[in-house]
Amino acid sequence: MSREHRSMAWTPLLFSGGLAFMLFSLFMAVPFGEPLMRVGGMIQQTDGELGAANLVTAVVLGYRALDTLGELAILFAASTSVGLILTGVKQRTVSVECEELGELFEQASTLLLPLLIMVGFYIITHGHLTPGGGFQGGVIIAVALFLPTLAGRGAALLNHRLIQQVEGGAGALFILLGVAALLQGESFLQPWLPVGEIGALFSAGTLPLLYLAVGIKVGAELAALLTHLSTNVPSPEVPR
Amino acid sequence: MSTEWLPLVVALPLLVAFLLQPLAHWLGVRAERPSPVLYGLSLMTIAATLWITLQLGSDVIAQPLSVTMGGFNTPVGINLYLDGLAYLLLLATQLALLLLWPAGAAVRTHVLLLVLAASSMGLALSGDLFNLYVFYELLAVATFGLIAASPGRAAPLVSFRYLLLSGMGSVLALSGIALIYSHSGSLNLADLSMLAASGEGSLPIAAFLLILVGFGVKAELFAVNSWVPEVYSVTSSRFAALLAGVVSKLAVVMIVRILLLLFPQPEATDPLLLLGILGLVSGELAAWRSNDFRRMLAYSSIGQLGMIFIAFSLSLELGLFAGLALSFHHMVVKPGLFLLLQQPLSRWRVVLLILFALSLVGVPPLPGFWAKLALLTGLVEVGGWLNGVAAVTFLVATVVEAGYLFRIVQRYYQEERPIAGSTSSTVAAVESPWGWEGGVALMLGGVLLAVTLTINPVTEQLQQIALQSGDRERLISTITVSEVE
Amino acid sequence: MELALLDMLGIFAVGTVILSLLVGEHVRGGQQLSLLYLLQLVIVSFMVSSSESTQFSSALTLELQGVTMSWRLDGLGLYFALITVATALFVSVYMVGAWGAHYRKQGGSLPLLHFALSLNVLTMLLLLASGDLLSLFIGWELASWSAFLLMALAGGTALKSALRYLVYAMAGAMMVFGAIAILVVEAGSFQFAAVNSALVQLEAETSLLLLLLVVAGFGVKMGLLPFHLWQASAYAETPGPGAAFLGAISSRLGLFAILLVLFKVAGGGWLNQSLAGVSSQTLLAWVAVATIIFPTFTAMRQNDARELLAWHGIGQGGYMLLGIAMMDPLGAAGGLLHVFNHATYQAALFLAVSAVIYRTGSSDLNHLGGLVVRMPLTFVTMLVGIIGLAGLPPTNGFVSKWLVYRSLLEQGEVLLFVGAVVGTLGTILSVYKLIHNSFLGSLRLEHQPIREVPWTMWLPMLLLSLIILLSGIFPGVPLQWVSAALLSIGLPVPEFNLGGVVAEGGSLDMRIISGVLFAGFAMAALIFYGMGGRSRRVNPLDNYAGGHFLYAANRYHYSNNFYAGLMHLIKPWYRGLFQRIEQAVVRLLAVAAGLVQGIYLQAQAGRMALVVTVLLLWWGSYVGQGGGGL
Amino acid sequence: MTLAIILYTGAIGLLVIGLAGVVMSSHLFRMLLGLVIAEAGANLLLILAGYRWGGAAPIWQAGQFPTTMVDPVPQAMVLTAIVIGVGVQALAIALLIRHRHYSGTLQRTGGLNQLQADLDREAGVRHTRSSDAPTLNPLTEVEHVH
Repeated sequence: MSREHRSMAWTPLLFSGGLAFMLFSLFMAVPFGEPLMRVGGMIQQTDGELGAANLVTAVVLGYRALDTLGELAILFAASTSVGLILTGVKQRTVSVECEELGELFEQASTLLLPLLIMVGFYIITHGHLTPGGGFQGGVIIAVALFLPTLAGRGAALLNHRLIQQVEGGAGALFILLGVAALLQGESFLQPWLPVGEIGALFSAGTLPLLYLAVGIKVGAELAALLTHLSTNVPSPEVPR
Repeated sequence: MSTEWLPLVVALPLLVAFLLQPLAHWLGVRAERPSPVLYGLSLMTIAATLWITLQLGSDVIAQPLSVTMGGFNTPVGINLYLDGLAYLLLLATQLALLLLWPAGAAVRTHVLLLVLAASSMGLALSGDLFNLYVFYELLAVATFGLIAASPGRAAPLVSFRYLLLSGMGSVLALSGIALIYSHSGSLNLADLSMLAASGEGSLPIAAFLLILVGFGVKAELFAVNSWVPEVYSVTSSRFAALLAGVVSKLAVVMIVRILLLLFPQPEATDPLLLLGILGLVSGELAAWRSNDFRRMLAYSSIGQLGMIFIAFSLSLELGLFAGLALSFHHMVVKPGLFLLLQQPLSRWRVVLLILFALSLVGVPPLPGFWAKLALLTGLVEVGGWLNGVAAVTFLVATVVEAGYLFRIVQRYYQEERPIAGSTSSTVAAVESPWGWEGGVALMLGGVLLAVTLTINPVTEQLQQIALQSGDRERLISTITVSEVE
Repeated sequence: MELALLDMLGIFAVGTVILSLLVGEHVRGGQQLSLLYLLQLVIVSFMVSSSESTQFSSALTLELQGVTMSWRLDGLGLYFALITVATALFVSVYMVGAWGAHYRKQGGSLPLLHFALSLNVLTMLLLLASGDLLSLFIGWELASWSAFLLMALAGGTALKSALRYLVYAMAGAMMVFGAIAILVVEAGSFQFAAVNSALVQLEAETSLLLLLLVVAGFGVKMGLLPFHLWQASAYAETPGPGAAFLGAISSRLGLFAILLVLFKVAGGGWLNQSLAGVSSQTLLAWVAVATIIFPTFTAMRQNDARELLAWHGIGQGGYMLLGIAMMDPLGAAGGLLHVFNHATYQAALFLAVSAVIYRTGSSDLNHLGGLVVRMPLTFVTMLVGIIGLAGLPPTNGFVSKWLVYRSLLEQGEVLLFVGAVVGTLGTILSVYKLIHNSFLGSLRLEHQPIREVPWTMWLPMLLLSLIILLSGIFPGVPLQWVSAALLSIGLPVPEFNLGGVVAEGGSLDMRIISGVLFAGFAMAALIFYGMGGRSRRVNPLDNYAGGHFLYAANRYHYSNNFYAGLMHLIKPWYRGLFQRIEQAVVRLLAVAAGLVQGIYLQAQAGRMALVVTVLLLWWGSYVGQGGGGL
Repeated sequence: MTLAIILYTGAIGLLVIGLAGVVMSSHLFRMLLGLVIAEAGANLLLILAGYRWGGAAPIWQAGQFPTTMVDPVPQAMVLTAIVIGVGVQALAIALLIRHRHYSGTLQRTGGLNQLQADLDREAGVRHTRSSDAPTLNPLTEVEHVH
């Protein structure tokens, strides 16, 4: 059934080379370093109408907020799928060789936890001002929450039920913020709180709120993913 | 209802999906247990999107509408574009979901199906290239999860192989999008179309080819479709019906949209034609050879999609209509066949099966015939040797198709041999109850007959929709009008 | 909307279909169906005999997808419609009484059989009445599929044969589909007239392709070589009367459609072209001769009466095409007349064989014999039938074959003539096998108690025999219909009278020939009985058959391995050439299918994706220069 | 120009190496790693589309947006694409875990053979045909050759 021929093993290499050549010549035909910035230029000319000092944030949460919603949904779907796939596999918590990690690591993880969460929230809440934002901050939070598990302290912090409620609530918050704009007679996902002064922490209308939702959701979801993947390592069955 | 509410067809299922698991906890439903309440809620969500669609879409054939997201004008913002084609696709998706929603599913399956619903509708509506990519990926992830959750040991590997192929496709499509963005600095389809028409940002065909391969994975395009037989044989009949019926068509229409709007050059259609021919040949031949009916139908689906690609590769006036007719016909027939094979075949089910098979083969006066007639006359009219090859392939494939479809009927009469791929081993002496699957199949058969009787108005509508979706100027002007507002 | 005569015919035909589902369950219900067929026959006969109008249009027109579809019956259609409806009537009467009860007792579904038969009649009428290419194709497909239904009814082996038919029929239909698509695109219209006028500017290659597609596509249905393999087994497995119907007329639809498209639509011009130096007319004639010879000798090898008849059905189609391919008055008339003649004796023969099966349960020629003493009426039917099939006077088969031979000789086509005669020799030999092995010789022990079939069965058979004889003695009557048919497609018409044809090279008057023949019989009888008419009973073993001694282990008469000597002689010619071609095609397809399936069964699916992407990009960089690519 | 060549070589190199890895690996996890690498390459390509000579980050500085700034749109897109990639990869790992749980191996070929066997068994296809089975009608049935 598997039609493998050792003598033909080099063909993918040949075609990979071909693909590299093709892509290279395609992209080299574009003038490098001089982007047309048709859309980017338009955004630049709006001169911060959304009040976000970080234009990327304006794009992510304002102009292309639907993409972000889709992306949240992908993460959510992935974590739900992982849950769906791995339920039923024999539960066996694996403390990753905890004995060898030692006291130092355990203590450090406990100490680091609040610090990391704080850093995460800082990055989330400053997402409209500086490089960073909900995704980056969310990842840090997830790591913070996962650290104790890694250090062999069990999954105490990672209550599935709590995570599900948090991720559901954060996702709903994102959509509801969009629907709220709709209810005010504007477009879906239109930023609607006062813009404020560019560069201030409390500025850019609903964008920080959205990023907060994103950050919490990403944090919760990644944490859920990591727990699922780590606590459900099944013992391989003997193949038939 | 204001047109601004259109995004809710995407947002509402997502919202319910986000809240479903907390709700289940609150209701005390175990995650693995089926829950009528959650089932009802999911169905109501889809019904609500159906209601919104019906409210907004009543006269989109006269005037398509474009809704900007977040109130930002195109091309800076993302817009949703609802024309006749998108309207039909939305309705088809919603109806298919309502009919094929598994009742006894676990909470997470409901969640994934809701995500699938949202992404399908997003795909049908989105007017932005990268947004299409996002929804495409969303659809993919939800599909992987649902496939992997199917019973059977093969499911995870099948899903993984699909994921790899789809992932390769995504990488290529993303490179294509990067290429287009480098060439034009824009992502909005209407804006890109305008640029392409004015010759300002002439886009390389290669970008289209990359996107074609990338998005072709879901559209069962030749050479990136090896997931089809595996996936359709592990999933439940309902889900296979959904995938073969609706999801593949969404991907096809997406590709066709991109083709029509962005790549008016005739060179772009040739690969579509070539891959269509290859898909048709390989699908039908493999179906002829396969020994169980699930995989036979899966291969047959590849062949049919190849036929649809051939149709869309024709010129605007001829090809769009033929392609749409074939797509919608396949959307009715293939789910019907999948659902019928789920149950033991009894006499009346065989009659229904024969009806579907006849229409698929293209026996007049069933709808399949008119679609095939449009395709064949189109191929002959456009001419050229490649189209000639396509026409001959198409005719030969139809013969092969008749051969294997009626083998199913033959097996039914051969009582001593079990019907592989269906649950019955012998002819059911007593009519077993139709069940939900059978009922849906019966309904699809009814639709087929109804279309047969009203073939004139139906094709007129379809022709109008084809005309509209091929109208670049209208798209551009619709989106510019919404800019003025 | 005023109802035209054709609409009434249509309503009755539809009514028959509906009624068949309602009353078909009862054995007596068939009577009402027969009545409806009779009514249809009356209407068709009225149309045929009407002298005012040569064409009957339906008031119904359908506008589908911008194409106007209309139906009308002209001379050609009427001729075929008459045969169709009349055959259906005879067959349905046959099915009404005892046969139907018997069929039901054996587990067959009588309503389904009635339904299939009436559906066949309806769809065939639709085809015959088609007034444009679209209605022609729709009628063609519907007729093909309803024939499939009739063939598949018996299930089991019959279904296998029917599936084989289906593949062939679909192949044919797709060729026709292609041809129609080309025609329609060239003409921009489905109407016959528009297509006809558009054909003038057709390129030579295109019209040659069209000729090929049309003849091959429609020819599949009439079992034209090399597309004949499906027919015999498919017809033989059909339940008795159904086989009679299919054998009598269903396969002739191919001829009808060829005539319609070749002469009415294309004006016969396609046949004048040459293909590789040979005129396509000659080529067609040779295909026809091959269709006569091969299946006829294959028929001789059959040991099943139904298979034997079905193989002959294919061969006889060759005579029809051969006559028409001559395109002169005598040939065309002979070919077309043969359709009617063939229908009469083929129906009679199938019904007779079906009667034998009804009584003995077998149609195996090696296990029958001597039935003449038990079933004399069936014997008479079969006797008349095989005389007709063999083309001997005074039956109608003689007339049509005489006309075809005559035309061949007049055209100087000696080789074709020899071929046709060889075919006739084979026919005579094999029909003798048929009647000898089933009715002559000694009666088998297990067949001692059987009786003649009931009247509902022998009546249609005897009526058919009567028609065979009458239309043989007075061929002027069917020739009248034939001439109307020829006129409607623009072929020349011979001069004829009640007794036959008047031609320069020598006329044919069947009244005289039959008179002489019967006088001869009378004289022989006179001599025999005048001499005392003594006959002597002998011991069955007291004879000497073909140089073989008979043993008690053999049957009393020599029916096993009939024509052993001849078979030995012509055996080298039977290598199953066509079967091998068919198998080769199928195996080729299977190998190709295995290869493409390999694409989908690869361990590494991404490999194909990579290859295709690179090839596409390479192609894109090649053609995409103008598109601003590389 | 040299910079362009270097950057594109890096991006396309990653992409192609990744795809080649997907196609050529014989271990399922390595195939997944290939996909991850390829995604990184594609993301790099995307972000290169917005690069600008001498461009600054698109962030408000000193009371205004920089006049020469890099295109913010590809950056946002890449952000999205990365997150999508993470989701897909996590899902893929879960699939592999489940697959390994069933079959005990992550080798490509072994898994595939078992897959086909599983599919066949679930569909009720029998591979062995008795040698004295009745001959098939060549037009309606095909011999099952494996």
